[in-house]
Amino acid sequence: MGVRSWIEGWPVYRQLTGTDPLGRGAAAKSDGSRALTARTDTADSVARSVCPYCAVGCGQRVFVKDGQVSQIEGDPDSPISRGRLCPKGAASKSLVTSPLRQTTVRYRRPYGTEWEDLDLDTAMNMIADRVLAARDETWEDVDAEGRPLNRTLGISSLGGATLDNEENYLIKKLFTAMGALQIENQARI
Amino acid sequence: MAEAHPVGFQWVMEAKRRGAKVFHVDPRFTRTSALADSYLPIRAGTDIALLGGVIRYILDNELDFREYVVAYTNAATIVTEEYADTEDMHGLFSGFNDDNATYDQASWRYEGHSQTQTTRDSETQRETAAGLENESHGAPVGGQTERDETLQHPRCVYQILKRHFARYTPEMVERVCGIPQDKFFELARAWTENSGRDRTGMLVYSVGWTQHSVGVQYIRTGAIIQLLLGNVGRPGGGVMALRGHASIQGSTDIPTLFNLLPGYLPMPHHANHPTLDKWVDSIAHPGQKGFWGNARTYGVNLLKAYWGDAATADNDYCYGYMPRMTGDHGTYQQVLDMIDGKIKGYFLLGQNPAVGSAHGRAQRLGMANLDWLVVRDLFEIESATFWKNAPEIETGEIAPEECRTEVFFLPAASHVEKEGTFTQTQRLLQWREKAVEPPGDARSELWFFYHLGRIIRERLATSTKPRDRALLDLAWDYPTHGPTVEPSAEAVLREINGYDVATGRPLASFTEMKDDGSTVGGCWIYTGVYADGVNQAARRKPGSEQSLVAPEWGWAWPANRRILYNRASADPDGNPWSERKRYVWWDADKSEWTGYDVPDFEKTKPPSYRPERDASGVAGIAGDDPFILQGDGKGWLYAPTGVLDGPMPTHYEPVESPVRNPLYEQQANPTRKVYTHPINTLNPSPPEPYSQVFPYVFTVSRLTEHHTAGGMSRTVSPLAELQPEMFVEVSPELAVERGLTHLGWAHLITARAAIEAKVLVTDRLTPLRVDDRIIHQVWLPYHFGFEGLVTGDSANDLFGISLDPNVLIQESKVGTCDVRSGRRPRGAELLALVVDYRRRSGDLSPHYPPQVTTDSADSGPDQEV
Amino acid sequence: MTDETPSNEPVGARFREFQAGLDQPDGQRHRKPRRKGGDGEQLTVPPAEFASYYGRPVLKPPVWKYDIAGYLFTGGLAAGGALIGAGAQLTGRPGLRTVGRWTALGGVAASTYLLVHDLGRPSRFHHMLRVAKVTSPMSVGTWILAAFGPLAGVAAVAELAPLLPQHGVLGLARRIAPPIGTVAGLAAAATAPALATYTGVLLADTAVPSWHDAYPSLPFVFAGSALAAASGVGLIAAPAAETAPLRRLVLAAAAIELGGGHRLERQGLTSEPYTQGRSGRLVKAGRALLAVGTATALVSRRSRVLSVLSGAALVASSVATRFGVFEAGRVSARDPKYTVVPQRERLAESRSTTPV
Amino acid sequence: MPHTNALYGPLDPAPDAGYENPPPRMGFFTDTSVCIGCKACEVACKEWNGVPESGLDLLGMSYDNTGALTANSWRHVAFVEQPRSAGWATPAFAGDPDGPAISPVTAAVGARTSTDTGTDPGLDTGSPAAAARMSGGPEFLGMPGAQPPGRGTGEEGRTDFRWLMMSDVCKHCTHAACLDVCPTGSLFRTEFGTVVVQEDICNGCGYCISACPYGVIDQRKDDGRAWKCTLCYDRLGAGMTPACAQACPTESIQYGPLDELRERAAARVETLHERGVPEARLYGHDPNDGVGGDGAFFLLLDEPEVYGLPPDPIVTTRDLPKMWKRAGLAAVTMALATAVAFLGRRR
Repeated sequence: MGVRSWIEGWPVYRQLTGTDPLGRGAAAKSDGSRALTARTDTADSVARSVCPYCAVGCGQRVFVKDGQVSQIEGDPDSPISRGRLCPKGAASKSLVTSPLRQTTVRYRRPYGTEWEDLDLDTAMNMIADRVLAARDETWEDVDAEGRPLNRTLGISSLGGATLDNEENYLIKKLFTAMGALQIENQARI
Repeated sequence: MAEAHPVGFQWVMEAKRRGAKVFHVDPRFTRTSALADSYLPIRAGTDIALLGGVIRYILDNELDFREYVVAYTNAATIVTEEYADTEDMHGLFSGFNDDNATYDQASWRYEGHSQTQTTRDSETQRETAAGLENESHGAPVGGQTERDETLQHPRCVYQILKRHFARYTPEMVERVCGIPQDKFFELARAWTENSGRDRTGMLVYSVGWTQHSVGVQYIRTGAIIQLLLGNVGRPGGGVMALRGHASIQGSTDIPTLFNLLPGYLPMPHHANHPTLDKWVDSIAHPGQKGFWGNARTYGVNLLKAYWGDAATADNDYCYGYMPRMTGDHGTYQQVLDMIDGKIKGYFLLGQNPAVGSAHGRAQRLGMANLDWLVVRDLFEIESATFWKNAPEIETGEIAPEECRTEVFFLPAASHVEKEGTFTQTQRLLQWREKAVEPPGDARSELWFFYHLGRIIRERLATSTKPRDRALLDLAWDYPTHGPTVEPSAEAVLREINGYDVATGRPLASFTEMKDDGSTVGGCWIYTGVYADGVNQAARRKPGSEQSLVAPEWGWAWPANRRILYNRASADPDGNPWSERKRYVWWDADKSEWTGYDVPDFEKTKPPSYRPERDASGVAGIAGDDPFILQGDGKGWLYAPTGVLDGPMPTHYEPVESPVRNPLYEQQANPTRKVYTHPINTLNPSPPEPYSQVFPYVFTVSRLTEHHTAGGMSRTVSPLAELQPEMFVEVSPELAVERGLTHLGWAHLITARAAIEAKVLVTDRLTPLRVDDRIIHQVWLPYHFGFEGLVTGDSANDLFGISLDPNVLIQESKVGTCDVRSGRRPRGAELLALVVDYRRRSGDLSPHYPPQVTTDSADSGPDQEV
Repeated sequence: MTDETPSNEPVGARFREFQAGLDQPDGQRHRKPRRKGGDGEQLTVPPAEFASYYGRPVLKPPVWKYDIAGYLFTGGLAAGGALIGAGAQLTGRPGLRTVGRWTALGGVAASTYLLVHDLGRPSRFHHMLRVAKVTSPMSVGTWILAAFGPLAGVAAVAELAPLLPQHGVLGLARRIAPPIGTVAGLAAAATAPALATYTGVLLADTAVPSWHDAYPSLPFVFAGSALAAASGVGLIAAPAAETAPLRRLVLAAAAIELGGGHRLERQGLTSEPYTQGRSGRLVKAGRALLAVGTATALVSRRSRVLSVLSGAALVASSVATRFGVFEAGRVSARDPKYTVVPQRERLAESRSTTPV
Repeated sequence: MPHTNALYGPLDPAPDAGYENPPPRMGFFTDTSVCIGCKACEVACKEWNGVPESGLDLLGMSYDNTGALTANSWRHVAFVEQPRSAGWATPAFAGDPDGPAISPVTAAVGARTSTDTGTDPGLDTGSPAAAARMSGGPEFLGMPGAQPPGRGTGEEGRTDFRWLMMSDVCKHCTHAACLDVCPTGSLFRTEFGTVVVQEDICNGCGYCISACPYGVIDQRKDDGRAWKCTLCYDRLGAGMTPACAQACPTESIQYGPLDELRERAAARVETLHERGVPEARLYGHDPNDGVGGDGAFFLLLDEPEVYGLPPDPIVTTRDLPKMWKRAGLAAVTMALATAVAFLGRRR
């Protein structure tokens, strides 16, 4: 940078030579301000989503930059919400990017006093083992009168109501095939 | 609504701007009340008395929308003379069976119908929450009825209704609810004035109505008013359920509930549904009108979706694989079974019962007595860490080194890290696109269950046990993609929608379904969401480019209808009731129904169509029967069957109440579901003695700033800071009475637990004058627990477990308690405090109020002890 | 606190009763007795009634730390020193000149340190030179300091000339230093009055009620205070024979400060902080010390001890005045009364004068 | 040449700040009569602007646990519970067995709580003296209509009740004292007429904080710089609506060209007056007021001070020429005094 451009970049110079003698606006504008862009404009992609909190079903736009969620805001196209969000919906980015989010499997062995780490594959296999064992142990073929029961009452499930329909469908389908009858959901509560 | 559904409230503000009057009924003055034109403070648990008063006001002054009522409701239908009303039976209906506290519904039936209406007795219906099946259709009843359209017949529904609600006078409303008569009249007047061809009124409720031991009847009462005023099936009308979770509607449509299968098909019962035929026949009552007559089709399509090629006509489409219910297998029964050691393993999928379910202590003790527990969530919620951080650690009831439960915490993918549909509160399915990959080990439920199923099936591949056939024959071949081998949600949605087996062509409507195995459909009411092979739920045509109905945004079940029963928006002749309220009408030139929405009627059936005398099913629906999923095509002011606690709503006190029922000798809902487990002891209520030990009414609800059990808000900094601490709201008068100071501590005690909270003394709560007694109510948010950025005691710990008989939902909006200044004791002293209260309220043996109190010694108003 | 009937006792009594209620075992967090500034005494019926949001301030109290109060003193001292140095230089009082010049440099060096130290981002102090804004007293002050500081520095350093060797390069410096010092000293003195008085505008050009309302007075108070402080230093450090002008200057300084400052107590409600509480005590102490110092200076001609005592009193007076004024502003910003009541009165006045 | 109204009076600020052919001046109109106090604005602002947490403390000021506008809260929703009529509504507790109102006492406790907002001075605790005045109760006989939160008609029994909510924000004054006193040019006027702190420039001198007549701008502790609402300058540049206004469910916060907003606001006040809410009034809309009109103005239902706003703010720089004159006079006096002192007779 030459002296000349350095001088010309000096706001005092701009004050003296430009339209803003009091140094209120144009002259005082910084390089940072000149370079400012909305990060929604520079996002790599936008996903059209739906707020995960209550059942109003407000539209959300999820902006992604470098594989990270950079902004979540209301979708003005939604005839339900018209781009608006409540404080919870507005906090969706903080929800999905929360530092408190647990992103690894945690395991507490019987009588344990602390969490331990566990590999996801191992956990899946351990859970499958336990499901099959509990099912075998508590299986009921028929009732006292010989009518079919085809079930286990040794396994329970309680699901939240923020699960997708597709997820609920697979849960119900698998549990029904396993004979695991005792599936419940927030909808009961 | 402004508190818990602020963005939905924009439409209330829009209406207000155009001159609508907004009434808000709530035990405390909320953000909604602040914007309402009139606020009615009410004693929690007395809404039926208020609404019953409105019904009486309508009927006494003949303010009903008569043309609508006669044509579209069962007001004219005549009921058998065996029926006897609460008027004559101290608050019970005819048919009450003392042995199992249920009604034999036979005497409630329509004149001319046979006595055996249902294949299941009422107790089985209660145990299996059969009322839930009616979310998509009415209870089974024959289509042919006797009617008196002059409404003068003494046994016509109109007259029965009038007699039933005769004692719900304004004076009685005041005595029961604590609502002054002026306020009542203001509400009744405004509601009835907005009725008729030109005007409608809308009713909005939330879990403030459902979480009661009489919850279903609350909503029935609202529906009766809306039917009487002609507010159903019309724009600007209806009964709007504001549900609290992103896809809680979807969770009942495609249920993860023990008693339902997708599309509100009942889970088979061991005694009532031994075969496929018995099962489908029990759903479609022979002779009933309407679309529900095709139950066999819906059942067969589901079985085909589950077991694919293995399901054939020869093996009854694998119906034999289905597990059978024998009774109540609901979440509260499960928890009590956990405490008793009957349950081995427990999956928690984005749910936090340690905070969110009634009787938190029972929930935590149950979880501490499992073999294993799988928690899938975004955060380490209370239900995942109960073994080291629960309040029971401090009291010594749970010791980590003695607690055997093996806990797997599996991180879940958030809503932006997976794709799929949510069904929002107006039955609208909206597809979410995936924005990013889930972090670390986080996975969707879709992934978890697909792979769990895959692993289990691999383990069993060589099994010859008959019980494993259902798993091995399961249609479980979903395409997967991506680095995490995620199953395709779209493929699942396509299966839910259904398709033609031979061609693979997605079905456009459930009317295309066949009962011969040639089509597959996982949830018949969702058929059409994948019509033309297009994900209709992903449609995003901007609202500004569409009509107000916005039919091209997402997809609503059934058949993309936005207002159900919208045939009722036209008069019996098919013309709009008025220009202002035009919505769906009969186009005589084209001979079809048309309008802004998809008509909820056969498109070309003219208004003049009258069925043959014995026609049933769809053909039985007349051209002026808008309620096409009801057995008689009518809106039900009176439910001749299917509602277990009575054909009409009746005010019963909450199970825990400081007040003797001023209306009837029967104190509380006689048919409620009771759990007599030692942990579930209840506070005494009149007419029992010692109810004054728990003199105050408490109620709980949400804050705008938090979500349910707090797992998605107390963990999020910008929300946590907005409501950073557990508190209890009390009126200035109660503060004086109990020596509470603003921002000081108080603790609340019930027979189950004692919890502490900061005190907010506020004018927004008021004492009420009930039957010449001053009743104080306190309010608590139920969001707090012991994990997260902000913590506090859980309000749900205070509740016992008493359930509505129809749907087995717990009464967790009202209870009685004592309030004391200062912090609660710690450790063993805490248990001692609760024990002391139990001793003072009777004795230490577990206590359950009697179900029937009609023969109680004191039948008068509550005695002061 | 929530009696059946509304109490008609004085609000102070009601509040004490209410506070007593807070002292229950459960209200721990809010129990700490507040002893700040004798608040307990102020809980009698206050003179003005008005509305506020939970009694909280409308304004943000200044975030300036005591650095700035200190700077008000050191800046004034520097300005006064420069003027005295120049006066002594022009009237041939080399001892006083030296003291004046060193006072100026010391003052301005301390000022610079305090100003930079008070910044939230000290490493960015040079951003002050990005713009030159007449609307910003701090910007103006920055440029004044930027001019004054080097001049005062040069003038002071020139005083070191006699210490340099006679010959060589340094000898040259020894010869040219005095004339440069002379020019620099005079130039510094020329900017000094601005340095001493702009700080009045610095405080007044804020929303802080007691500062803003005092805008006619503050430059005079600060001008007087600056001269008094610098004179005080002179009385302590300069040869007694050369201090005669200082005694006259002290008298003038007292006249300027007291004459210009008497309006501080007469600007309505916002005068309160200048007369009450800690800030009031400081201001009063400043006045008293000024009077004592001035009187002592006038009678101390032959007594070195009295001169030093008088000088010390004058310096202390300046410190007290600066901290008192600074504190008064903070008090006035913290209590919504000083914001709301005068504005209400202004509105009531304009409503009564404008026809409806 | 600076405009004759450069320091006071009606002015279009963007051309005054050196922008040639600027876009129309943009601003907020916050209509508190439809605010539901949901705080979506607070959260949406934090999400977009990356504003840190401002403390986890229950303040007991109704549902306000934010307390004030600070460097870490650029929107602040005020909640005021009052035992007086809401105008449009039936008295909330008519006929109920109620005693005297609590809110003065609530207010007094609220005045004594404060939380570390991570800012300085942040949320200042109220003074006990001010709190004592607040707890004065219904015998208040002060300025007409200027009753503290909670003070009603003096009647026993709180039949009437209303709950005021108001989302406060930086006013983006026409004559912005913070901007004018800023010695670094960090605070500057944008082409949209808004006032923005440039975080790459600010050195934390703190002058703006004392200069703001609304107590808006504030210093962040661990950071040292001053922060406040930018009216989402980056979003405006991209043609978007500021985050808070976009989120607001009930259009309580409206964003747009200031001229349009002023018209809309005037019409809204008229409507409210017709609907029996005579206390509805605009605040900060008038270009002839003490700050030349606010870029963010409000419809209020009570006196401004009830919401914590100054009733009649005047930009301090209005008096700046007079201040410089006084300073000049003082400087001359000082110089003369010195001259006289030295030129006096020698002793």
